[in-house]
Amino acid sequence: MPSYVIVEKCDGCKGQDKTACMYICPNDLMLLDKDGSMGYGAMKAFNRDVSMCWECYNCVKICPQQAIDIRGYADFMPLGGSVVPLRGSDSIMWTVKFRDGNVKRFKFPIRTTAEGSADPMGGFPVGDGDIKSANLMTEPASCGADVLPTR
Amino acid sequence: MPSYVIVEKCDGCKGQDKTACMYICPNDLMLLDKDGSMGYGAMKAFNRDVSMCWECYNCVKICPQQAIDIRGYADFMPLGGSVVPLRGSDSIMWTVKFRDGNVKRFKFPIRTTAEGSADPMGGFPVGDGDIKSANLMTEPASCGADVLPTR
Amino acid sequence: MPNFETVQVTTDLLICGGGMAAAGAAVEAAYWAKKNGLKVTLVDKAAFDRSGAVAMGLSAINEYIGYAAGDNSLEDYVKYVRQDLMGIARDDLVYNIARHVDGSVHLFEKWGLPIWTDENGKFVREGRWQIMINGESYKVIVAEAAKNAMKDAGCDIIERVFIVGPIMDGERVAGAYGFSTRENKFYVFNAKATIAVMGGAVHVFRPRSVGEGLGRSWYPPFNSGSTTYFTLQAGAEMTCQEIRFIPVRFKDAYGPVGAWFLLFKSRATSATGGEYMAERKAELNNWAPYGLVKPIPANLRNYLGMLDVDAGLGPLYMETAEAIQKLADAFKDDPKAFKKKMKTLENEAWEDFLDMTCSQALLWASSNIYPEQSRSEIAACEPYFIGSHSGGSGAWVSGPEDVSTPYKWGYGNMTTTKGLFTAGDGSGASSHKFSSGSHAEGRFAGKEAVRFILDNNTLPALGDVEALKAKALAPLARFEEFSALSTDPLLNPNYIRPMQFMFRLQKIMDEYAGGVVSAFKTSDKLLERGLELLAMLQDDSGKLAANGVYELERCWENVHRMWQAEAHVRTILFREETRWPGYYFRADKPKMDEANWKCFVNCTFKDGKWEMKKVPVVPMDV
Amino acid sequence: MPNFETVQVTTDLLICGGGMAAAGAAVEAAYWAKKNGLKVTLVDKAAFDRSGAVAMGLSAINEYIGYAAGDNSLEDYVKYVRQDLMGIARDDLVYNIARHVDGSVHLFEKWGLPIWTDENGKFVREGRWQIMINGESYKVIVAEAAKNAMKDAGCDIIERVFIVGPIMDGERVAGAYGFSTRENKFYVFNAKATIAVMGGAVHVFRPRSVGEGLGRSWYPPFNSGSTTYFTLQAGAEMTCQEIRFIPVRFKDAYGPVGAWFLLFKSRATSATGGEYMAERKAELNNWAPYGLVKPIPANLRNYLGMLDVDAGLGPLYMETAEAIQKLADAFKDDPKAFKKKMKTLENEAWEDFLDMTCSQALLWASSNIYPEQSRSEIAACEPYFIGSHSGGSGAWVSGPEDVSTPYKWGYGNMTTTKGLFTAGDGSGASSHKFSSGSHAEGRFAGKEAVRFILDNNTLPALGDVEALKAKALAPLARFEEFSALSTDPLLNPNYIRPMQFMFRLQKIMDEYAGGVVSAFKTSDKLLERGLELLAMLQDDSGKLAANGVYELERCWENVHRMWQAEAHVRTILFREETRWPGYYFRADKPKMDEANWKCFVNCTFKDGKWEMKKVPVVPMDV
Ligand SMILES: Cc1cc2c(cc1C)N(S(=O)(=O)O)[C@@H]1C(=O)NC(=O)N=C1N2C[C@H](O)[C@H](O)[C@H](O)COP(=O)(O)OP(=O)(O)OC[C@H]1O[C@@H](n2cnc3c(N)ncnc32)[C@H](O)[C@@H]1O
Ligand SMILES: Cc1cc2c(cc1C)N(S(=O)(=O)O)[C@@H]1C(=O)NC(=O)N=C1N2C[C@H](O)[C@H](O)[C@H](O)COP(=O)(O)OP(=O)(O)OC[C@H]1O[C@@H](n2cnc3c(N)ncnc32)[C@H](O)[C@@H]1O
Ligand SMILES: Nc1ncnc2c1ncn2[C@@H]1O[C@H](COP(=O)(O)O)[C@@H](O)[C@H]1O
Ligand SMILES: Nc1ncnc2c1ncn2[C@@H]1O[C@H](COP(=O)(O)O)[C@@H](O)[C@H]1O
Ligand SMILES: Nc1ncnc2c1ncn2[C@@H]1O[C@H](COP(=O)(O)O)[C@@H](O)[C@H]1O
Ligand code: SF4
Ligand code: SF4
Ligand code: SF4
Ligand code: SF4
Ligand code: NA
Repeated sequence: MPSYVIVEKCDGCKGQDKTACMYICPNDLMLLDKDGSMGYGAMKAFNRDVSMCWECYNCVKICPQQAIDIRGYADFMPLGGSVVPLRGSDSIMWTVKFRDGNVKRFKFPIRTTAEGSADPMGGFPVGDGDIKSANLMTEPASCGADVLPTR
Repeated sequence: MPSYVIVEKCDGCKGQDKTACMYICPNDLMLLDKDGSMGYGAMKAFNRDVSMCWECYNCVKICPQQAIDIRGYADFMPLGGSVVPLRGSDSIMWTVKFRDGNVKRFKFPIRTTAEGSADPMGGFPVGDGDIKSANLMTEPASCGADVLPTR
Repeated sequence: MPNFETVQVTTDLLICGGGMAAAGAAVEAAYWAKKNGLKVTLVDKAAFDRSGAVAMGLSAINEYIGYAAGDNSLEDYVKYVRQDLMGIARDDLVYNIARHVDGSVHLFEKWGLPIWTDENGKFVREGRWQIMINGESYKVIVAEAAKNAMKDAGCDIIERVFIVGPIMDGERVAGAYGFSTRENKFYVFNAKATIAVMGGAVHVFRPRSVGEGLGRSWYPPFNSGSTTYFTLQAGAEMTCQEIRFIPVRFKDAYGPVGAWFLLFKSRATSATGGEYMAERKAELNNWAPYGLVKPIPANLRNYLGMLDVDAGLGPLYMETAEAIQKLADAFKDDPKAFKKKMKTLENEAWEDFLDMTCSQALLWASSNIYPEQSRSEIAACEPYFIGSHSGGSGAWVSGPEDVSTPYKWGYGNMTTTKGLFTAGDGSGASSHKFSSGSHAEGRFAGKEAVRFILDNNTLPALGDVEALKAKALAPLARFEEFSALSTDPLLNPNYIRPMQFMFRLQKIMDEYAGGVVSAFKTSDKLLERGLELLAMLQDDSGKLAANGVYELERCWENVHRMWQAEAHVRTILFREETRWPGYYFRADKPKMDEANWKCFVNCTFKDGKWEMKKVPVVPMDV
Repeated sequence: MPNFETVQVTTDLLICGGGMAAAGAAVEAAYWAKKNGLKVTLVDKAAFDRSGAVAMGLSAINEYIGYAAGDNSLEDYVKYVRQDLMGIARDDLVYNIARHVDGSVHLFEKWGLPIWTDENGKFVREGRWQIMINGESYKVIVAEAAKNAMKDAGCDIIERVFIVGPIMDGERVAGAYGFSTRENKFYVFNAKATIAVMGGAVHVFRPRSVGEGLGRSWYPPFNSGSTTYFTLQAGAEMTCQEIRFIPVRFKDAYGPVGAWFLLFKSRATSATGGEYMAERKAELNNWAPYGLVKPIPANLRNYLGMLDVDAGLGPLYMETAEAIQKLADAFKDDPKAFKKKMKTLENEAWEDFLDMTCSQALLWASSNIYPEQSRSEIAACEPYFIGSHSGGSGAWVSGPEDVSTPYKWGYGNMTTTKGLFTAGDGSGASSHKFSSGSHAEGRFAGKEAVRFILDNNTLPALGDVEALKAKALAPLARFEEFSALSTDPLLNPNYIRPMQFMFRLQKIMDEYAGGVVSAFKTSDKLLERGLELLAMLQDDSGKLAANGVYELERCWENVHRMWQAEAHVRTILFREETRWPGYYFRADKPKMDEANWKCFVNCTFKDGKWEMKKVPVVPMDV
């Protein structure tokens, strides 16, 4: 199944204006029960529309408390497996637990620059700066070409 | 969709031990929210598992307040039609409203004897009363035969 | 978890279920029990008045022979059913039901069921075997007679108790266990004989309907495989587990077609205008001799339509307008009579739905379909397991004592498990009993069970009741143990909830065992892969969790469905041929193989093992 | 109903959406806007960092030409795409995207995206056109560059505002309207030019998954047809609405297959062990000339597998174990190297899923599938509408000014509606752009839109904003008006809720327009009946009700899907041939008809009427 929130770990992002999981979910599924009036516990988050969850793990990756996990879609996923990410600033660690108890770990790079530092022009020289030409801002340089092809 | 309960009409069967709709539903779907703690209003009934409703109309037929109606399954039923029964002791009246506003009424008999009066033997003479014979209690008479066939 | 009181009920005869067969068993057994100082107890998970497949009513009685009046012979019925099942039928059982069924129907009439009669007072025939009724209150009336009989005999009817499974004393059934769906009570029934008549199995395959419409199955969703589970777990031999039934019905709301085909003589066409039954007639030769008889077996009627659909030539239509016009045409020169006839036909058309499938009336109304003006789509539904209608699955039961049959071990309709009887949807290889035949068979089983008790008048031992209690309530315990982990108790890694469990089962069956999405085709490889997935599901059924008794009921219903599913998959896999195209098609064995497979396939589950076997078909000499 | 404040935002360029194309448009437009003193506003219904199809990440970039380094020529790419689309492609658009795409990819690398390189520092090719990345943070990185550019240019990014539709000033687009999904605010955007880049459409057809798994579509469920709705309602001409895409993926969790086919060189087999691509090769002759080129068009690759499935010969398998063993075999004489290679391959296999479809990794783990030990099932998914991948649907846009093309009306990537641009999934007949091409095309559209503004530097009029507000919020009002009628507000005769509306739409499409349940077959008659049902659905969309803003969002998403559905059905119906078997099959016209149908089919919806037309395909001379 989709994402679920572990009661003991979620701290409602300490009452900040927007919680990390609500902020990130591309399908707008995560919700914070501020005062507990929704029945999920005060300052606890939950997935409000389970059957629309893409299992994209974005809420899982972003939660500062590691309070979110995914249990595979119940309609075809046998129980007992898990896939848990730990995302750092330049790499991500995955722990894959099999139904039979086996565990595998993987680590992959995720970016080569410092967070926030992406330079829009990528250090390429600007092109002709002509709004009427076919060259985009950093072209032809960013294409690696001397001149933008046409025909 | 399945059965729904009209707030203004349902009186929770006046607080009797079991409500008519709960009593009758063959799939155990109707429930009374006695004190309103379930969120449906105090002394109001509701269908607790809509997608398991057979639209059999038994709750509709039995409700003393005519507080239950059916809105056709939303996954294939266009809106705007309705089929409303009024079941008496010997006949039933149906009011069929079309999406285009047309209305048709039908009346059919439902039984020929007084409620509760069914005589198990149906007035047929008992058979041989022999536990070892093939004749059931009122046989061969109830079969209209002189003797139960065998081969 | 709240404390569950254990209620122990001791009785002589236990009837599990309260449908047509149970009503028959009760009315009959009450008579013999009273005579012999015995006690009968009937347990239904719902309200006896409106439980089971006839809960909504019916508009026809599909088995009425009229043999005493000479309308039809019992022998012709035996032949009809045998042909319709492509040769695989227990003639002895069919014969026995047929000889009792008229008695049930005549009793229904006395009890108050309005049966249509013609000007001579004869029942109006829909088809050769079927008669028309005003059947909105069919079940209420039949239950009433049973209740009156039970009351008169000092017997008990217990409603809203869900039967989980059998209790065994060695090879003999000792009763059943279950729980109340109204109070926190665990029930144990101790009986000298038990009749398991809890209907067929629906929602084993993925239905065509989705979301809110999921409950719109043709047969009711509350028939959830309890009889199969009960008999199988009691070690009884099962038969014809491959013969699922797929009805063709009005599309989406599944309104009945019988009256349209038989009474109104309507044609079915495919979108291109052709009548598939005529255009694809040659295909029937491939299924001789069965394909060449009349009426053409139900599965072959399905098959010809499916070939059109499979080829992309849908939708299929019931030509309702044409049929009505044709019937009214006889009066076309007399405007008043014509109008009256049209009104009568319209009434009949609508009652047919309102008596048994109200949703279809609602669908017509909601989509502005006037049957006299336009045609209406039909389609094959999803597969069902119902031994009483046109499928064959059920337990393998003993034939009647007085009839010459090789299939006989003491008491009529007793399964191969001592003291355990079944009927209706629960007994196999004896289709086409329908509501009336199920009742008649139930009566027969009721009498035979009393005879068994008189011969075996001891109370079997119950064994470890606490273990059964723990098993029955395990999903409640699981929920209680783990639900606090997640903010939304519905989403939890430690358990699966009943609805999602059902979805998982249905998806496996749909995709691997020839459901709708597979156009009813499957193969050895698909079935083998399906069994791998079912094995994981079996394991995971130990992780079902229930938030309250309502969900506990749903948990067990789905476990029951799962066992029906496995019996089905194993049997289709074992039978290496295609015999019922239109019900299912084994793509790797696309032909019928009379030389090797004109036999029953029976199976048992004992000591944790499945056993499959062939059993010869010995036809009655009719 | 709470009071909704109306927020009016005036800007020069409005970018609706925040996916790959929007990120491209933003980074580029910001540059030109700053230069020209203009303001750009980007509106996304989600968080820019993780919105759209790349939200989860990707493991490959599927369009990288490497033309400057001489890896491939632009012309070869044009030919590849044209063939893959069975001849129906806009070569001018494909050419234009191809000449810009390397620039986007090189920028990605500078921004921080890890792209695999070989020992010579060259990108590692997956296939001829594809390169491998460590793409978990792909979208974060691309969005970051756009944000930095927008910030630098004093432009705005507004997240969590849902765009409902366009605002028109006569024939020119005047902006858009929508609502916040966080506060009770109705938004009106007034702009001189608008780029609609809100992705493709998912969940128009019934997905294979059910119940809780419903969200498991291959493409994300949050791509809900907003671009189609927006462009269509703005009166723009649409093209290739019949060219849905059906990907083959690992079964159930829809893990990608590209790496397995191209990088690992795995075979796909059907259950009987045969390689369907080899065994059914002769079938390709029926689809010449397209069937005879390499690579075989995606739809034909699908089709050959589907023929096996249709015949009941499933499951299909990806022979993962065999492929891995083969690759490792080269090292079999050096145990240490062998072990290392196996580890590398295992890493690559798992990263492929973990970077873009984590569910598939979870499914393997949950069902004990070790790819190096056993094969794994694959299956065709349900249909999707995505102009950027291997489908062709989208708006009809102007070709680039400097390229010789008959399809040109002033500004590159402008639709036929003045001032309205699109790209990525939104522009049609120019498939195989994928993430990188969508970004490049977005950049191009961004620049062209600025050029348009400079030439048309007036603010169009907004018209009746209150009417738009009432329309946008109508489902909230409907809920408020009627919900008190029933004890359960979810069940009410006066309205339909968004999820059920979606189910109804999906069921129609599945059954009548050739979805999964129809084995992707349809016909004129099925489509015509489908249109009747869609017409009732259109009517009933006026009865959608939303309990709160979250459901309001879902309501509009489903209205958007419904319009995509209708455009699709009308276009398949209009095109009287079968050209893309494997995507859909018109059973009544089972053959390709080059003489009459080697053309685009375009449609518009204007003044309440649909218009369909043929447009000639004029290929580029490459
Ligand atoms: C649903 C339906 C059924 C029919 C038809 C249309 C439709 C829409 N058609 S036509 O149009 O197709 O033709 C028929 C028709 O017109 N004419 C006819 O004679 N029969 C028709 N049927 C078939 C008959 O109804 C059927 O043959 C009999 O009812 C079978 O009788 P039986 O085998 O007793 O099953 P049941 O469903 O009636 O009763 C089951 C009972 O078991 C209870 N139960 C189930 N599980 C239990 C558990 N775990 N614990 C306790 N109790 C537990 C149920 O509550 C119920 O009491
Ligand atoms: C989901 C997915 C996608 C791909 C793949 C696998 C999978 C599993 N594969 S492979 O394995 O198949 O091969 C690819 C791959 O490996 N390599 C590759 O380059 N591309 C792949 N894609 C395709 C690309 O992702 C795709 O081509 C581009 O992303 C298309 O870009 P664009 O057209 O911009 O769409 P988008 O989905 O990125 O963005 C949509 C945006 O619109 C927003 N939005 C939508 N509706 C809105 C509304 N009403 N109001 C406001 N905002 C509103 C969204 O939030 C989003 O910001
Ligand atoms: N009948 C149904 N059809 C499809 N999805 C359903 C159905 N019932 C529930 N769901 C979905 O499954 C998820 C869990 O449902 P439930 O088990 O009812 O809590 C919910 O998110 C529902 O959207
Ligand atoms: N076309 C037909 N030919 C013969 N018998 C039929 C036909 N259609 C329905 N029946 C029978 O009519 C009864 C009701 O049919 P049904 O509504 O299909 O369950 C059953 O006994 C069927 O076997
Ligand atoms: N068997 C194949 N032959 C050629 N190209 C393929 C094959 N499978 C996938 N591709 C291409 O690889 C990329 C990713 O594929 P997919 O994962 O199917 O989306 C796309 O560019 C596909 O067109
Ligand atoms: S991000 Fe984590 S801690 Fe914050 S509200 Fe969501 S689940 Fe709770
Ligand atoms: S897994 Fe993705 S779609 Fe699901 S709740 Fe988390 S962020 Fe949203
Ligand atoms: S039967 Fe009618 S009045 Fe009684 S509780 Fe149910 S809905 Fe209310
Ligand atoms: S219509 Fe029938 S199944 Fe549905 S709630 Fe009422 S009684 Fe129960
Ligand atoms: Na098919």
